Amino acid sequence: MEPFFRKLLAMDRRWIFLCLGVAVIFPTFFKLNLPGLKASPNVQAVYDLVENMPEGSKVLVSFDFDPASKPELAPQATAVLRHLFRKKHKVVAMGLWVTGVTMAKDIVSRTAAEANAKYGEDYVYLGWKPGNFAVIENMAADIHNCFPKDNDGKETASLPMMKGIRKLSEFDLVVSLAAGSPGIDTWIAYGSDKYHFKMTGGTTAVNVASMAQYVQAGQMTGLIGAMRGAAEYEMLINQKGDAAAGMDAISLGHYLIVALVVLGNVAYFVTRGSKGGA
Amino acid sequence: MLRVLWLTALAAGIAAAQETPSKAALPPVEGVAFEDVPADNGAAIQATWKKMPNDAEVTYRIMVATSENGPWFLAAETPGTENFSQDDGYPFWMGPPKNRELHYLAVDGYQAGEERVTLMPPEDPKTKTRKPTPDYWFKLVAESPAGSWESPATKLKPEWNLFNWARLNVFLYMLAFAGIILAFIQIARGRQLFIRRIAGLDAVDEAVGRATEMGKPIFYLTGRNGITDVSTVAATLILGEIAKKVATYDTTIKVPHTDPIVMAVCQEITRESYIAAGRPDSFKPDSNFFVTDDQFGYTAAVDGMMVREKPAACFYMGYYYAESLLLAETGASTGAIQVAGTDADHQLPFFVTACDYTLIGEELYAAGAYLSKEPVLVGTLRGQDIGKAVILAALLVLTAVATIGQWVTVGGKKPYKWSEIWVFDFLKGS
Amino acid sequence: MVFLKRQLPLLICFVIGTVTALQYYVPTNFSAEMSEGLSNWYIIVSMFAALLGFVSVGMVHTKKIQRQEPGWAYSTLVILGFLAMVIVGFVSGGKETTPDGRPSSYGWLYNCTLVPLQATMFAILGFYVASAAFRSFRAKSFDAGVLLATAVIVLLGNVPFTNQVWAGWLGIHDVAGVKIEMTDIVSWLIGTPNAAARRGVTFGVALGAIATSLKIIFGIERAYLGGGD
Amino acid sequence: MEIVGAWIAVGLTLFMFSFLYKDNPFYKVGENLYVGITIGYFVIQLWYKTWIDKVWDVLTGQAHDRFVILIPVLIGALLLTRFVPKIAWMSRWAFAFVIGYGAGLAIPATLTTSVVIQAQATAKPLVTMPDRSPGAAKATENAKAAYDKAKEGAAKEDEKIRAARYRYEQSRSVSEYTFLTAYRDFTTIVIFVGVFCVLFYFFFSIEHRGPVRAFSRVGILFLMIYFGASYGNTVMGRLSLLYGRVLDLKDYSRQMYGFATPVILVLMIAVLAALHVKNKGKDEGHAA
Repeated sequence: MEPFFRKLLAMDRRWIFLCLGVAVIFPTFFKLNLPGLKASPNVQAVYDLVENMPEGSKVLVSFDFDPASKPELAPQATAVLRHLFRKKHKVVAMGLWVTGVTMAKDIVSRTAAEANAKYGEDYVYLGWKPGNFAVIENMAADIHNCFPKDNDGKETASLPMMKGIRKLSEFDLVVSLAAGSPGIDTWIAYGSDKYHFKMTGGTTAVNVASMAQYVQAGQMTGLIGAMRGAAEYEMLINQKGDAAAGMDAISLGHYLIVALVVLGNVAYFVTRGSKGGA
Repeated sequence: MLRVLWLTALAAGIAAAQETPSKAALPPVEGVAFEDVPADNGAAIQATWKKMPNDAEVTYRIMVATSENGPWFLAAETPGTENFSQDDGYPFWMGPPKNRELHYLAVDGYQAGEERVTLMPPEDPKTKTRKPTPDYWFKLVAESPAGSWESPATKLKPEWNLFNWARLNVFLYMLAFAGIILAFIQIARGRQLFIRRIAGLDAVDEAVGRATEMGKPIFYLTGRNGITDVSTVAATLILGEIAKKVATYDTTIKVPHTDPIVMAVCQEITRESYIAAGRPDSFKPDSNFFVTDDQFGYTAAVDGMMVREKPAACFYMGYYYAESLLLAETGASTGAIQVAGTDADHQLPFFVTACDYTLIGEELYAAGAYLSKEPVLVGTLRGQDIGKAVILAALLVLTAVATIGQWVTVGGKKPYKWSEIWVFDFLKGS
Repeated sequence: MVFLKRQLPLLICFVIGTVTALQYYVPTNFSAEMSEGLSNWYIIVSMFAALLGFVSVGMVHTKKIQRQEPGWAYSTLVILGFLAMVIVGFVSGGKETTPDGRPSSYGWLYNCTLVPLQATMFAILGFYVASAAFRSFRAKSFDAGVLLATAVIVLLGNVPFTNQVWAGWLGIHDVAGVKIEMTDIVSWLIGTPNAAARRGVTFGVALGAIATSLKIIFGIERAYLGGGD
Repeated sequence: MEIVGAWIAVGLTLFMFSFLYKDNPFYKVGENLYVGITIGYFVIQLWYKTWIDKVWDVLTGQAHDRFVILIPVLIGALLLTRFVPKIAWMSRWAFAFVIGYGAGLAIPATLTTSVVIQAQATAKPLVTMPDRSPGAAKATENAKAAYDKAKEGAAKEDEKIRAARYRYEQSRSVSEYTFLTAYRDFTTIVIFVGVFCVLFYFFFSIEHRGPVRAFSRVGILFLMIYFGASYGNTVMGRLSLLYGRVLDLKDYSRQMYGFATPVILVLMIAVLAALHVKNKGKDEGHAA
């Protein structure tokens, strides 16, 4: 056994790259539709929040991510926006990450078009401003002043929907879809804990573990985690999208990595006995 | 914070406002008081009155007028069974006593026809100014199927306040913590403060020893952040210590850099270490060298060096991004002893599994302070320790109080979550 | 001169820092307006701060090109990419779409260059995670073993299909009306012990951040002054 | 345009992926372009969304205090004196503003969000006594009735029964000490112990001996669970990103994009192979 493992450990890592490549590419050609997806409590909480708000509630969606996290957060954004538009809430979208501006605009206008939402009446896209936490602080005082114009250069004050929205605290819900900082933690520290509005959001897998404490402390309600969370949300709103389609590939990748961890450790323990240390 | 009740069913309200007339009188409501809301910008007032025996049938309305004789407008409305002072949202040191014996309602505007008027005149968006707040008259109207009652009108103007007393606790914590930090930095300048030995530093000795035995180089990385980052500072301090050992044992150290300023600093530190070890002649300035400032370019280059030179030990101190995985993996595959130290918590899992020892988060700073004995670092560390001790103590006491509060009864009945009201207000972020 | 060079910045920092910190405790309209004004200023200054970074990157690359240092050809690509984006940006007036809803040249360039480049940068890491999983994630100690065990549970639990296997084959999933599934175990791990550990870390990090902020305001920490007199 | 875009996107994606083989010219091209394009994009955003919106429009507007906006512009301009060595020290005033504002804002915000509220969420009763009030008992009764009704009403709709049972168990756990109550208490205790021990681990003023050592050991275990969870999730994140790219590449292999992916892939492999042959024998340390 031992020489085999030794050989295994010494193999070129590009073989592993190849295995992973196959595991991820295979399901994109042959749909497996692995069953078993179930909404986790945190995703359910976000869904319930949006579902139970009275029609026409004012919701701010902040796109705090860039194309690097698109596969994880764009499906979340799409699912949440679809749900918001379906419930006829008033959506104000914006972003704190500069390289995400155009991508966010695409997502917002696409989902709005699906729901026949009218620009300026049902939704608004304000775009981006530099300054991270200062933007939140500035919006808390006066959104019209912080964003004098929307992303396309229209006067914010001239948009009918924005007439009734001047301050952050007037929003019934703020959703931050964040790939890091500035993101959910910034919104909580400089926004909701100080100016008191309801906060929820979604984040990338990398950040899920760090955000758990805010959910536990009630500083935010629910949390959509990664592509899987997006798939769960898609399931809840009964409209499958990119995330649901991706779960197969991710699943195979996961099993492969678990197998690699186990195999690697077995090899490590088998070979360690004979020649002290790897 | 304010639990202001907006009137949505305004039709009913206006009707009520116009025909207050004589029904059979209800018994007078006791303890009616109108006051300015404490700690606000002058936007609201609050009304309190006692719980009455017939509250179940009564609807209370707060009426407002800009002159003593009306016209009266409806400002807020509540059924008699709701809105008590325990829910006023203030910590216990503010506002009326918290219980279910006293009704509480805050008012910051009223409904005049279709229009909602705020007590504080709105800001003119052009001139950015407001008209002065006028005087208002307030009265409480109690109404039930059996009859109605109204309080005499009270003249009151909402005033602004200079300090937000609801945030008093956070203010005190801030002052206290500032005091502690500044005091300990001062103390540390005067005398040595104890810092415990950081376990990971023992691994450093072992690694250097091994490198000497094997006659192979040591790789030391200072992370990808600039010199202003605390973790980079700690990394340079630890480098100084390791360089001393390296100089003593006469092994080689290689420090590839991604930031020219950090490189310059590290060069100086390494030189000083060699001098301190008494071997200035064996110092090689090119042991610190610049690779590239590009993330993956740097990583690929360092990985290549590791594979070629098969170092005896690799140190990864400072802040790392996604490259941590690649570096630690390559290092592990060359069989080197690896010691990491970072406060980048996303990268810690990779270091912990791929390295022999990892300094986790603050341990890195502590290691830097421990080795350098720099008063500001040591004093800050001690100040933070005191802060942590206070948090620990608070957690212990408050949890005990909360747990005991589950059983204790006061005055023969179970008080309304007394532990939470009294003690936990200190932990309220407002 | 020394006052202008050293004391004045410390004084500015102290005044701005204290005023901003105290603003949190003052509820008046004036305080709110001041906060609005300062944050607005900060946003505008941030613009220049970003420029500061760009100019230095630009200088590094132009220097490389001028001196024809090794790899200078790559530096021309930096300049080229920059110019391309800026030109189409100004041509499109900074708008991502044309009035008829089609992507403008600015939006187009964004979608076909910036998006794939940035997205792929981190997608590469997927492969490295896999190879590191095999080659370097070792249960070298008990602690690392706990880490790996948790990781494996989370990895398995993150796959919906595991849930199917768990509920269908093992059948231990119904306690007091609550279906306990693989998802719930992962949720619990993340929501409870993980949140607790993270919070413990947060306390330390927060105190550290506050201490640093205090030192900056009181002029003890003055690395931002840079070197020189 | 769309086809050209697809070819560029595929090309750049594969350029970046070629790093997997080793650090090579393709990768360097992609990477340097990335730096330039990002900065260009950033500059356009700054110009239109900040300079025009927040400075230029204000200056050319009607507001009587419009020239106040020149103050932050001046501060910002001072930052740029960094590049003029003689007056570089003037940038310190601007840095003082930026850093002072950030620090001042951070103190109360961090204190509230990361200390006070986190402590509040940790200090909870470790044991919850059942709520013996008539209200709670009534709620349980109602939930039970609803559950019974659900059981009768829909024999097949398993999900509805489950939801009703869930609600019943929830309200029962308030009015009585049930398994669920115990579970919640257990969770509270784990959180408390975890936070307590982790804090202890990061305590540097006393030696870790005796009981302190025990606490800090438990703290380490909690940290390892945190890192483990973080690791597991990071894997998911990276795989998702990979999947996203694969999906795009697959999309672009279609005929309507002129088979962009396979064509470019083959071309690149050919070039890399040629380079490999050319460099054979030379010192060639690839990224292991």
